[in-house]
Amino acid sequence: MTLARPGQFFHLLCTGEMGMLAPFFRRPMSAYLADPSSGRLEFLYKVNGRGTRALAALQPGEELNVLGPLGRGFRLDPSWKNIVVVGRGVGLATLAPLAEAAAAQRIKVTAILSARRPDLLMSAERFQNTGARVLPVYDSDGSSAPEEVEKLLDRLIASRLADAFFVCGSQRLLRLLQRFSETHAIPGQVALEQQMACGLGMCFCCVRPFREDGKIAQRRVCWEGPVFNLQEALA
Amino acid sequence: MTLARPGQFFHLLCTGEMGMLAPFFRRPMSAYLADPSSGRLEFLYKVNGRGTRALAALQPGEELNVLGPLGRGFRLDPSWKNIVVVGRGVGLATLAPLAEAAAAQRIKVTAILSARRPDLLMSAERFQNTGARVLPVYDSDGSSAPEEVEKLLDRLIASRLADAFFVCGSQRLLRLLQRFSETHAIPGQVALEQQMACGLGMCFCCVRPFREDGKIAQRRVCWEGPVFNLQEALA
Amino acid sequence: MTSRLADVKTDSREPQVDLSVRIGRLTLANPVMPASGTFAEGLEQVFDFNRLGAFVTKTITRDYRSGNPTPRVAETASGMLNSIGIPSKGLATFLSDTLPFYRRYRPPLIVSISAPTAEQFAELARELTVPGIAAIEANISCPNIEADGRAFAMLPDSTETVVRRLRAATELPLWVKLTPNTADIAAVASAAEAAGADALVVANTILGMAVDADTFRPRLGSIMGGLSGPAVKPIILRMTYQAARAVSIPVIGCGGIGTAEDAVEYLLAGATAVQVGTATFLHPNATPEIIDGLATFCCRRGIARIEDLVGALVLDDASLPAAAS
Amino acid sequence: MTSRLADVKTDSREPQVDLSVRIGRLTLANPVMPASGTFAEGLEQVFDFNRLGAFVTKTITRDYRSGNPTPRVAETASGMLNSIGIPSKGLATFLSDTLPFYRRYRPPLIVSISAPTAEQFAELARELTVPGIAAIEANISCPNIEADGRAFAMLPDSTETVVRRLRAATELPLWVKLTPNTADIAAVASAAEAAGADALVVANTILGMAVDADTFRPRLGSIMGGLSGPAVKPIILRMTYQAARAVSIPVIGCGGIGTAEDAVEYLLAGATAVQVGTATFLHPNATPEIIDGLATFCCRRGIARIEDLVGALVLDDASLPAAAS
Ligand SMILES: Cc1cc2nc3c(=O)[nH]c(=O)nc-3n(C[C@H](O)[C@H](O)[C@H](O)COP(=O)(O)OP(=O)(O)OC[C@H]3O[C@@H](n4cnc5c(N)ncnc54)[C@H](O)[C@@H]3O)c2cc1C
Ligand SMILES: Cc1cc2nc3c(=O)[nH]c(=O)nc-3n(C[C@H](O)[C@H](O)[C@H](O)COP(=O)(O)OP(=O)(O)OC[C@H]3O[C@@H](n4cnc5c(N)ncnc54)[C@H](O)[C@@H]3O)c2cc1C
Ligand SMILES: Cc1cc2nc3c(=O)[nH]c(=O)nc-3n(C[C@H](O)[C@H](O)[C@H](O)COP(=O)(O)O)c2cc1C
Ligand SMILES: Cc1cc2nc3c(=O)[nH]c(=O)nc-3n(C[C@H](O)[C@H](O)[C@H](O)COP(=O)(O)O)c2cc1C
Ligand code: FES
Ligand code: FES
Repeated sequence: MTLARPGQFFHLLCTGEMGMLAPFFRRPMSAYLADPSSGRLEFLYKVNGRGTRALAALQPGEELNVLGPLGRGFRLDPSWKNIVVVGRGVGLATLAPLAEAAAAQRIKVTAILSARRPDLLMSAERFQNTGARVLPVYDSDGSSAPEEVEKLLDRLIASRLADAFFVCGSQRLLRLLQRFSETHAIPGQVALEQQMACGLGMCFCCVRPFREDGKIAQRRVCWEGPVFNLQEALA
Repeated sequence: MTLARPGQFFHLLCTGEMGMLAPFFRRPMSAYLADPSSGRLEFLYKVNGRGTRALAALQPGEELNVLGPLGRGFRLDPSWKNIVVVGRGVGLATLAPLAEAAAAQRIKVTAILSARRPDLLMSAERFQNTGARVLPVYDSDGSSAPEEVEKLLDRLIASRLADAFFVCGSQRLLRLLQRFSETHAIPGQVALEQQMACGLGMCFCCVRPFREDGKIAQRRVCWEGPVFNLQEALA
Repeated sequence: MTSRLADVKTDSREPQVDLSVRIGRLTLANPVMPASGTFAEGLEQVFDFNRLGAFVTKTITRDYRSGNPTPRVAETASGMLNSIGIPSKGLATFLSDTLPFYRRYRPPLIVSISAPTAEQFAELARELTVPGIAAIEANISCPNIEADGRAFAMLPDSTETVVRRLRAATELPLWVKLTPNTADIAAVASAAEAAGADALVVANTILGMAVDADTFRPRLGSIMGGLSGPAVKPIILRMTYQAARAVSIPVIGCGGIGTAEDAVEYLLAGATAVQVGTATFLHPNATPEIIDGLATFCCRRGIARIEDLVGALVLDDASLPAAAS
Repeated sequence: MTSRLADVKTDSREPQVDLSVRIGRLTLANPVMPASGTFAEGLEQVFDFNRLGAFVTKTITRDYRSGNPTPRVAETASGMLNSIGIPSKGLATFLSDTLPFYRRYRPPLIVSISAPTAEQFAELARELTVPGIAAIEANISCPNIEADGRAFAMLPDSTETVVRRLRAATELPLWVKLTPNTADIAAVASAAEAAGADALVVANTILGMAVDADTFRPRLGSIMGGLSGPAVKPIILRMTYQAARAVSIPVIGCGGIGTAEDAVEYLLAGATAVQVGTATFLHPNATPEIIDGLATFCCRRGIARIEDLVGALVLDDASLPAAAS
């Protein structure tokens, strides 16, 4: 039994703020750690608005109503030997469990982790512990610039370390990876975000546009995703 | 400076229940103790519905938004030497500060405190500490029956211990005291309750009917009261 | 931490009371069903579908529709705005894929439909008059943003026209879902009854709007949308009461219902059954919990048949209507 | 513990920005005023009345009225129902007692009036055309429970009739307060403008109801009452937007405003000023806090004149109206 597969999410009822049925909606969060043996579930999140503020105000021992695991996570093809994981910001929370799953399947991971500054880089250690090769890139020293990341990717592809791409947390990186994926015919997956009410495919509020047989189709991030084919996503 | 005069109340914002702007209204509560020297304010309340449940859930150190003191409290005529205070249930919370104020003005207090059972009698000690003579009456032994209370009152009146009546917490006692007040031409005051939204005389939701020049007039419990002339209240 | 997904399937107890209600010639095992557009196959993970009083589908249209621009929802105080825009896979997909799915379950299937004209409404109802469909719910109430929020159900006349056409088009029980964006729900309800509706659903969402004070933009991609959730309960409960007094066909209450107590309030006000919408987004098993809660409520209050609650509001002489604030 | 009564008088800072707004020929020092019926002399204990954009009195009637039976209010999700019923001491007491009280302060006094007929409305307006009164607010919007919630402002026709009579009766600026219990706020707004209104107040309370599931009784003594508070904000904000688009006179928004951010949303949607009602019951100094908050907001965003926010909603091509759910 797994508590959640990498890329799956939980829908959190964070009605914490005093005096309001507020925030009204649940908040979607990737399972950062879901350990079936201990029953432990961890989330890594950035405090943003009311929902995440309410989460941050929770005291140890308080209850949190979570719904999940939900959605379709990352898929690892047994034929892949080496994958490249590219993430930025809290997108790394979504990708970290993937690195562990890959390691468990003896797939080698190169993780390009992007952040504004070295001190803002998240989860690098967790990637390292899986045996992944971590390539941190930063805005502060210019190493996260598209042309620099492109160089990294070129090298990885040349070294045959890129059987598949996985990306999360940055529109710019998504577009960049889509281009590489297309040019080099390397498959890929992207974990996307969209505002969610139900999280169970009922309300159709979480749609995003995708390429489908030359047309544009709306797919629900909570139900058909949050992980989608890299090529099909419209960045 | 006084923090609150006996009979005045505070309006408490008890939006405690998780996940709702609930309860929406403030809740009125008599100041059970208002000590200006220490700045200490105490409420004595019965857990009833959502508002009082939220109050009861407050942890030491948590903040409570209170508005007040509000309303017109009890008035003590300097010519009175002996007063009779009659209360039941949490009505005693409203009357206890009156006993202290009377003692400070060297007015002797007899307190008829009514309860279902001896173990449910509240604040008797506090009345005793003011030097008041406490006459507890109970449903369980029949001593709280109207005819028994009437006997007590007859005796107090005969002993000239009843220059004025003060009542709170029971419609039945209110009617009884009104009768005695009328028959014996003894003045009196009653502290009344009514649902309140604003507590400041703005919304007119807290009205109750009163006798006024042979007609019935609606008065606001929060603004013209909560303490009213015993004779004018329509029980 | 509690995962509802994990622990609710076990929560199905047999009620001691008769929870069944009649809606015209249909008898429902209990008066609780999902509201259109707030239910989908995904909920199968959460509770046993056979517990429902009925299924009500998302509104379908004849042809494929992609729906409105995002953002499609916004949070409000005790409520939500939506401008989903009735995305629909169209009739063909409904008949080939969705219908067979629901036929695996016991509860009757109510199919919600919408169309831009009375004639097309009738046509769609005709095409849906097939085995496996227990009733048609005509969503003539949906705030049509193209007409600045106007819809058939805003006026008695247009209501009567479309319901007559629908009535002539199908033998199936015909439920008509009204809009709260009308000045006179009783008149619209009477018009629908006169035109042959078997039941009324009161009501769809209330047209609303939200603005982002940071970006100066509307919070919804299509500016306005429908308000639902606990915030609207007092309004829709009032309309349910007014509609139920005006007609003799059953009224199904729908607006802000999230607990058994909410459902009881609607029944007392005159609803024969209730639909649960937004609550399911926050608590996916709200519907079965309401059913359990109703059984418990009836047991505790010694009510043998839930239909005894319908319209059982107690009015005394003191509460005669007078002028309000 | 915090006692607002004790600490708010000190909280009055001078704004750096121009908060003044023009409502017809009246200029208000700022766009924030109390809503009728949610303000009284008692608030003097809480904040400095001279800070207000204007005073708006509780609706007065010509003769004494005692109001509705209790309970007169009920709590709902993020809102309240009231059926106070316009208790009024009558015109004479207003002129002799209330008017002199307000003349001690700087903000203009707007007197809200109500009457059962158009003629009596006009008569009352005439009698109130006296020094010290800056404008009349005609409450033609109050849910009249005798007519099952109907009121003048429910239809354009009756609105036009009563506003014309009022216009002929007084030289004073005439504000007309609309009801949200209408199907077409834009049409009613246009009718009021055509008949000579100087400004519109959008809106009064929404007719609602609450039932006590324990006692099976309505929670209000008069069964139905008006819903107000945060719950109604999305609905009234939408109506403000629709009304402001339909007319060229100023629209004053009123519904669920409790914070400066709420006020900004109304201004962006087209309101020139706002009224604060229910929020004052929960936080007596909500109004001065909103004024302070607006000044802070404008400073932070580099807005020199608050009137620049009026109708400044940003719409892009993607947010063109389309069909809603
Ligand atoms: C599948 C999925 C997984 C996610 N995993 C993570 C994670 O592991 N760590 C993390 O920090 N964040 C994650 N997010 C983003 C997270 O959901 C938002 O940060 C959060 O909803 C913001 O809520 P708020 O109340 O703080 O912000 P507000 O701005 O107050 O939210 C207002 C509304 O917008 C929605 N919203 C705002 N930002 C986002 C967003 N980026 N994505 C979706 N909805 C949004 C909110 O849910 C809410 O409905 C994930 C999003 C999705 C869809
Ligand atoms: C001036 C005044 C002083 C009071 N002093 C005390 C006191 O010292 N100790 C104490 O225990 N109680 C006191 N009460 C009663 C107290 O206000 C109610 O018990 C309380 O409001 C109940 O709230 P709830 O949410 O628990 O009940 P709910 O039943 O959920 O309340 C629903 C609504 O009814 C109102 N309500 C219910 N009961 C009463 C009541 N008896 N009086 C007024 N409104 C009511 C609530 O305020 C609320 O608006 C006083 C009431 C007034 C008017
Ligand atoms: C996201 C969403 C989608 C909806 N879609 C439909 C729909 O397709 N057809 C319809 O008749 N009503 C639709 N509704 C309205 C609901 O069926 C219901 O009438 C309304 O939400 C009020 O009930 P509630 O307060 O319980 O949600 C939708 C509501 C929501 C929130
Ligand atoms: C208790 C109460 C009394 C009211 N009395 C009046 C009134 O006398 N005249 C009037 O025009 N509106 C009256 N209203 C309506 C308010 O002025 C306002 O239009 C409404 O409450 C919506 O604003 P809010 O959500 O800020 O409260 C009253 C509202 C409440 C809650
Ligand atoms: S969040 Fe409801 S369909 Fe995705
Ligand atoms: S509670 Fe508002 S007037 Fe008394």
